[in-house]
Amino acid sequence: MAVLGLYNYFIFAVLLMIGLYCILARTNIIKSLIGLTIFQGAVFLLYISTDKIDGGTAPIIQEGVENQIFANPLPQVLILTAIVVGISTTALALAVTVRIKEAYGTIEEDKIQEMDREL
Amino acid sequence: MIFSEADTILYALVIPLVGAIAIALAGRWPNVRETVTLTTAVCLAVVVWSLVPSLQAGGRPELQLGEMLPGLRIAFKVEPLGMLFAALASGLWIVNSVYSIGYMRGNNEKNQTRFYICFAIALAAAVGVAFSANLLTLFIFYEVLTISTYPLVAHKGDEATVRSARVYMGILLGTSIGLLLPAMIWTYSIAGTLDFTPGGILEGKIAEPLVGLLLLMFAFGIGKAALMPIHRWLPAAMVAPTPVSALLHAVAVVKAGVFTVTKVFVYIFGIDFLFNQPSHRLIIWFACFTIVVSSFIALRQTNLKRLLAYSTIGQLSYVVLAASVLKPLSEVGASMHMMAHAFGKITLFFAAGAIYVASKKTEITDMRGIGRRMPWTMAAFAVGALSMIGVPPTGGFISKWYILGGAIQDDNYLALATLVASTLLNAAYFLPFIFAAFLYEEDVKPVKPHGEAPWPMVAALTFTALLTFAFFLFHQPIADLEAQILVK
Amino acid sequence: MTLYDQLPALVVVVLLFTAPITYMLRLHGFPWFSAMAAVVTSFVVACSLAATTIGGETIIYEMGGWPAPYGIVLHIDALSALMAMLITGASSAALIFGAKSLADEVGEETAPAFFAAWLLCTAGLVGMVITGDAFNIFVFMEISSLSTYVLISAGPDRRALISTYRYIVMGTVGATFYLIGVGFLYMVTGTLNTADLAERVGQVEDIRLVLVAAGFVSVGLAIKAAVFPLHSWMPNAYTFAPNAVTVFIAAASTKVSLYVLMRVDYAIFQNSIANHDIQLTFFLVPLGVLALFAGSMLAIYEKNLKRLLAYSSVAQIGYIALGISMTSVAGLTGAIVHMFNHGLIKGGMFMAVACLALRYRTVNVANLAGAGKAMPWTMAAFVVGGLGLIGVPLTPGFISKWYLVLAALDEGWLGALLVAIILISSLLAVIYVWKAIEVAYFGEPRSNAVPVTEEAPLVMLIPTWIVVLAGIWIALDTSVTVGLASIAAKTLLGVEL
Amino acid sequence: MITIVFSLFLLTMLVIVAVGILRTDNLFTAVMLSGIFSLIMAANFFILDAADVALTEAVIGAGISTVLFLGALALTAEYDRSPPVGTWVPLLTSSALGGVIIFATLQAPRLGDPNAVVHKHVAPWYLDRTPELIDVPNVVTAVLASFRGYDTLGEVFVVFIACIGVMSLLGRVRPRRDSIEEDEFDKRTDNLRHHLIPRVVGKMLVPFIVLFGLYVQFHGDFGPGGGFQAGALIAAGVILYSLLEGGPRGRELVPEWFSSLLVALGAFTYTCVGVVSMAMGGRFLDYSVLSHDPVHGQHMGILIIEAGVGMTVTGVMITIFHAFSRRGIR
Amino acid sequence: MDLLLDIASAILLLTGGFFVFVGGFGVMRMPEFFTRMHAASLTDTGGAALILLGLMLQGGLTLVPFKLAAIFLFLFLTSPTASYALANAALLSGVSTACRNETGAPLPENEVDSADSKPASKSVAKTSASRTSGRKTTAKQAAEQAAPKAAARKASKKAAKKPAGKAAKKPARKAAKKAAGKPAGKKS
Repeated sequence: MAVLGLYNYFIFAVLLMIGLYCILARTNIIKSLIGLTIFQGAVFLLYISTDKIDGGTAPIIQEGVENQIFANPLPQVLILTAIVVGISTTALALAVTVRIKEAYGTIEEDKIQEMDREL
Repeated sequence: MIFSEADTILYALVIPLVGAIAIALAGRWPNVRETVTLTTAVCLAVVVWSLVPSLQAGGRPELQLGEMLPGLRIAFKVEPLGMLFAALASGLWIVNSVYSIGYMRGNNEKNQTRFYICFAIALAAAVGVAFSANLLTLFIFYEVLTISTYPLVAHKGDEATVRSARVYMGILLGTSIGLLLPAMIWTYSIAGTLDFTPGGILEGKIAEPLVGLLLLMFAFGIGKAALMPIHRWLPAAMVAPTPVSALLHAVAVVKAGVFTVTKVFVYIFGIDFLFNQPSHRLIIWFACFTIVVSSFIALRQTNLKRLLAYSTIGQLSYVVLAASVLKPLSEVGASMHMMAHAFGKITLFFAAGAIYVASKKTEITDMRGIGRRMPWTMAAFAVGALSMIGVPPTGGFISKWYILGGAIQDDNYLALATLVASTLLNAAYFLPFIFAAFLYEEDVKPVKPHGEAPWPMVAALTFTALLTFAFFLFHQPIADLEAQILVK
Repeated sequence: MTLYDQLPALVVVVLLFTAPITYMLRLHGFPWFSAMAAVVTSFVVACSLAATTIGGETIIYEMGGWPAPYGIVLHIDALSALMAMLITGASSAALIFGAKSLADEVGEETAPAFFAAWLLCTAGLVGMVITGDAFNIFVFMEISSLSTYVLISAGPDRRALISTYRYIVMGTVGATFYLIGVGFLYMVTGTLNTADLAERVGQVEDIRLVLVAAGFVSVGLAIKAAVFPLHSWMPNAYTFAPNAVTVFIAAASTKVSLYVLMRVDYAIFQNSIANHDIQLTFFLVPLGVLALFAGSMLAIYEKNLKRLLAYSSVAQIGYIALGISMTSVAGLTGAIVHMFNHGLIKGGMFMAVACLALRYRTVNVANLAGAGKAMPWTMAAFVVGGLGLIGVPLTPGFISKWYLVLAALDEGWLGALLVAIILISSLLAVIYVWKAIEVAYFGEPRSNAVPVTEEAPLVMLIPTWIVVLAGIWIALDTSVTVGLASIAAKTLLGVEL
Repeated sequence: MITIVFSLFLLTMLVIVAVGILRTDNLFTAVMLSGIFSLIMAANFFILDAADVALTEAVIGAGISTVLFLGALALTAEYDRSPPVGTWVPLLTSSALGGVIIFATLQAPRLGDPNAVVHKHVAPWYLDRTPELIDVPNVVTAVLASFRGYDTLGEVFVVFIACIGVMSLLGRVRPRRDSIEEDEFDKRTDNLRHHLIPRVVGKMLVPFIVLFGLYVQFHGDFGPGGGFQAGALIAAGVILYSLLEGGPRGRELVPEWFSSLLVALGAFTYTCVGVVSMAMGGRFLDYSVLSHDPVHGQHMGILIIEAGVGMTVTGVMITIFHAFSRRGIR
Repeated sequence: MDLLLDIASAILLLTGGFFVFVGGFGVMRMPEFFTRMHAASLTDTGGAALILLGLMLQGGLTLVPFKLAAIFLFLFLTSPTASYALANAALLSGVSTACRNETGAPLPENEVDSADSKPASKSVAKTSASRTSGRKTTAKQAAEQAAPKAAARKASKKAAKKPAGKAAKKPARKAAKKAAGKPAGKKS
């Protein structure tokens, strides 16, 4: 039973591995960017799995209800910020990808490297 | 004089810099530029020489500029060694300016303005090195001297000069930043200060084996003293025009090197402390090795300027040897030799320059019988050569006499043997050339028949030759001035 | 609350306030002007902050009025004030200098977006430097990184795009590593405020998570700071970014990540993890030494002048890393002083290169031959900068080398080795600086190269020479920089002033 | 107990989808799978009692990011990929990373155990003091907007930079593109026109989506919601409309200058609230000085900055989508 | 009274669940794209409706049933539209209606036709399996995107069939008519 408590962290580690592998191993730019979103998604999972408390609910305080255990709001705030940071980075990266496609005609990093090496 | 001594030091530093700016402004009118150079040289000499009387009376003028690092100030203090070097440098600058005007005009070299500007900055650096009160200020001006002489060495600008200027810069910058800087910082971290104090600042603060290491770092850190393994920059600098070689060898660069070595021995380590450290013998071994080997190499040289270069390496090691014998007589001998060598070597270089301007000849082998065509130049050359060998009527004899006396006091037979052997070797590579120049017929016809070199060059030549004689006659006041180093 | 108490917030708020305005008003030339005005005001505020903190006291400013561990707190001491001054100074100098070269490289149409991004990059860097909250550092790190990506991608050459892409991937991975580190720290301490973290990290019983957190934070920041093995994004990013942008990011951006590394390592981990200084030494010394040699060797064989300077920046960052790894007051002072000095030297040199690029249209060392005669003032600035890299006295480089060697000497035999390495790499610096100088002064301009005759425009020369002279001034009178740096080192190490 | 079972199932699904993304060669599938990845992540967050984050992840992760990826994919028209490059180094580094994390988290506090340090130090203060200090039911919004308002300000500017970046990259009128044939692209975009049924149903839905967005915007204090989610939802509605009606019509609905104005205005409002609170004698972003009674001031402050955030995020998402779609049409 | 409600909602939930299960199973078993899409879309709307009804019964008289009703209405509208859009786009972009056995291996007599249809149908099927209301917009988006892939494939198909002559000239609709005639016979 105790090990199950660590399952979130295990999944966090596996997702990080997949994300990093996708970034490093794949030469296609868009595939690497998707890898990057997975990589960042894993971190969100880490933060949010710290806020869970047994028997707790979402931290919204109704008037009537007394001594209700609430989940920890702080990691949620941090992750709200991190999600928006993630999407902004992806949007910027995709804009750069479109420009790279127009400038180089391909979005395969190895082909681009060859084209640059000829210069 | 009218203004206080501290101001004198300040003016001594500022005059050459102002001169450099004035030369830069007067760049387009050669005559104005030359007169500005001369007037600056004369003013500097007057200002520097005005300090001599107060020095002889035992005064030590001081000047504090500002605090560069906490606990380390940019400060100046004039003491006998510094006075001698500054007087020498400023005096010979006048002569060198006169000579270089003739040389530049004779050879119509290009970008002469840059030449004079760098010359003035180099002199300012030399005076700065002479008057500095602590090792940090000395290091600053030492580096300024290196950088300001680079454009002079790379004057011609063609591929060969640039490559040898690269060697010049590489070795000098490399040794100074590679060895001198860490040695300086190590001394600071041990002694807590870098000020030159009579009797040294390292007394009892450093264990035996490290003293040797620190000593070697200093000796080889000061690249300008041209000890054997790091001497290659001197012959490489021969590509420069002759007035620059004269500056390099006689007036500023090498003098700054040996001056720093002596100052470090006397004021950083302290004579007594260093004397009873067995590891100071290392320096004597290196100096003797350099003297002997450089004289042998000089024997095989055919190019006149390279021959003089290797003879300079030898003579410098005389001073280092004298300084490292650590006896009162030899310390005085070291400073005397600095002076004597300056006069002798500058005459030789002027002569070499004159021969080149007049007959475009550089190799000794085709200079037979040149004495007939250029009697005054060759006469001066002979006097210079005699001074190098140490024959009595010239100044060289005096300084060698003092160094020998010091060596005997310390009954250091190795030093004695080296001195005698090198004197013979000097004679071996100077005298045959002089005889050939005067006695033999001219076998290699010059490009066009020529007489003497232009008059300003000849005038400078003879003046420095006379100086060697004058030094022989009136060396006593200088000796007393230098003796003040030894008193605690 | 007088204006004087609001200064800590104002240094960032001024920039954030002007950014949307710059983006919205599309009048000709207005974006540059409003950006420059905002950055200069922020520089003035940063200087006054430095004035207050030079006495050694630390300013605490609670954001939103909430007390320390609950709200976000700005924590400004001598080190952050010095860094804020460096960032805003470099930004204003680069902006004033870059007016002409930016107009040439960045079109009129994207100018509002570009200068708004410039403002936000400065705001992000300054925000990172003054904040006292670990997560807030991440947010402002993202602001500065994103705007740096925008600034670099505005470069004229198409390779600017691919180098921006690589910088985005590595920068985001680095920032996410930092985030993971902060997450682990939060899990074991429950707080995000740096001061609060420092106390509570000591009381954590199982040390394993804290060590891994320290590892993640250090690696993340090493990627952002382009420490040697993780620096591959930096040379291309500096080379293909617009010239004025290179001047700014070369002088400021990598140093801020080193600042955060220093603050995290010394403020949080120093007194909590047992033998933290040994771990730090084992982490930074090899990286620093590698950076020194690899950076210098790569610079020697580099043809493109901007990439040559970028590789030399990798080497200089190696110096700073060595300084940080020495965990002694002199070592830290050396590292902090070198951060400031290198910012000045490299800023000046990149300005000179920008002037050359404006006239010669290329920054390839080979065809800059004869620049010494054609553009004497620019080349003189470049030479003085080069001497600064070597560490010749009368240049800022000498002061930082002085402190680094002094600190290394008290480290015993390892220190002596470090001294040798530091000096050998400055000799390598002699080689690559002299290579450029020789070509410029003694090289013969190729026949087909278009002859360049006139000097760089005055509006670019004056800022260059102001930066160069400022460098020489702080080499002579080090009271400000070394004063602030030693106070900062003492506060970081907890030694009383 | 139920949460453990659910989270086990969903987390494993997460990993399966991630591996699916890694292995598929077709980029289009990879993008759709990343949409599914975000959706499962949102479900996960909901199970871990993070309602706000679940909503945000669903809207931004599944909605907006998939649309952006598809937009980029349409422009780069890239179908399949070349074989993966040498897989040893990436495999080694990622497994090392994973190993370090697993080694470290073995001693990490168990999921949901109440006496973990995290629930002891700062969090309880927020939960106890929010009713008294800010009196807002949703504690997450209270912390987001007021206690850590400076973070959210930074975040608004991150989104602002994303918009600036995309505008500076794709803003310029593009040179003739040669990668996809001219007619090919136009044929594809207008053949959406004769999809009658989706257009009718879609246009019927758009108002409700925008209405729901506005509800989320102003409901943020009471239930999960707030500026970011609202902005993304409204933008999703507008994007749906311009998808159905084609780019030009979409730009008539929300013109270019208006969305840029929204972006700048939102960020500007947020900073102005801070500056006003400084002018009125409080610290930067201290809402209690905004009106006579501090709690009322907090309400007003939170309302305004949430509006600012909503404006910015809507403006940014719409501008970015238009930048991508306008880039294709020629 | 509430026991009755519980039983009713249990029945509804179970049938809804069964519908969705059948849908999923159908997607696995059906030979080609359109039949698979047919299975998934029908059960999706029906199953979701039943589940929501079951939950409404559980909710009692609070606000919850009305919210569930709103969701039901929304699903009821968007789900069929999405399926229609998907089918329309697939038909337009010429997704072939050739049949295959359950292991995905092409049946013997129409190698040529199905050779290039496999990648298209496999990927499109997977996207249809991921239908959720939250991404209604993206489903439409998917349909619009499917077209370019088909266009590229059509070009390659033209090239592949050059030797076969007459088939190359036909537009996609012809392929669809041919496929419609075949599935009846093919189902094993």
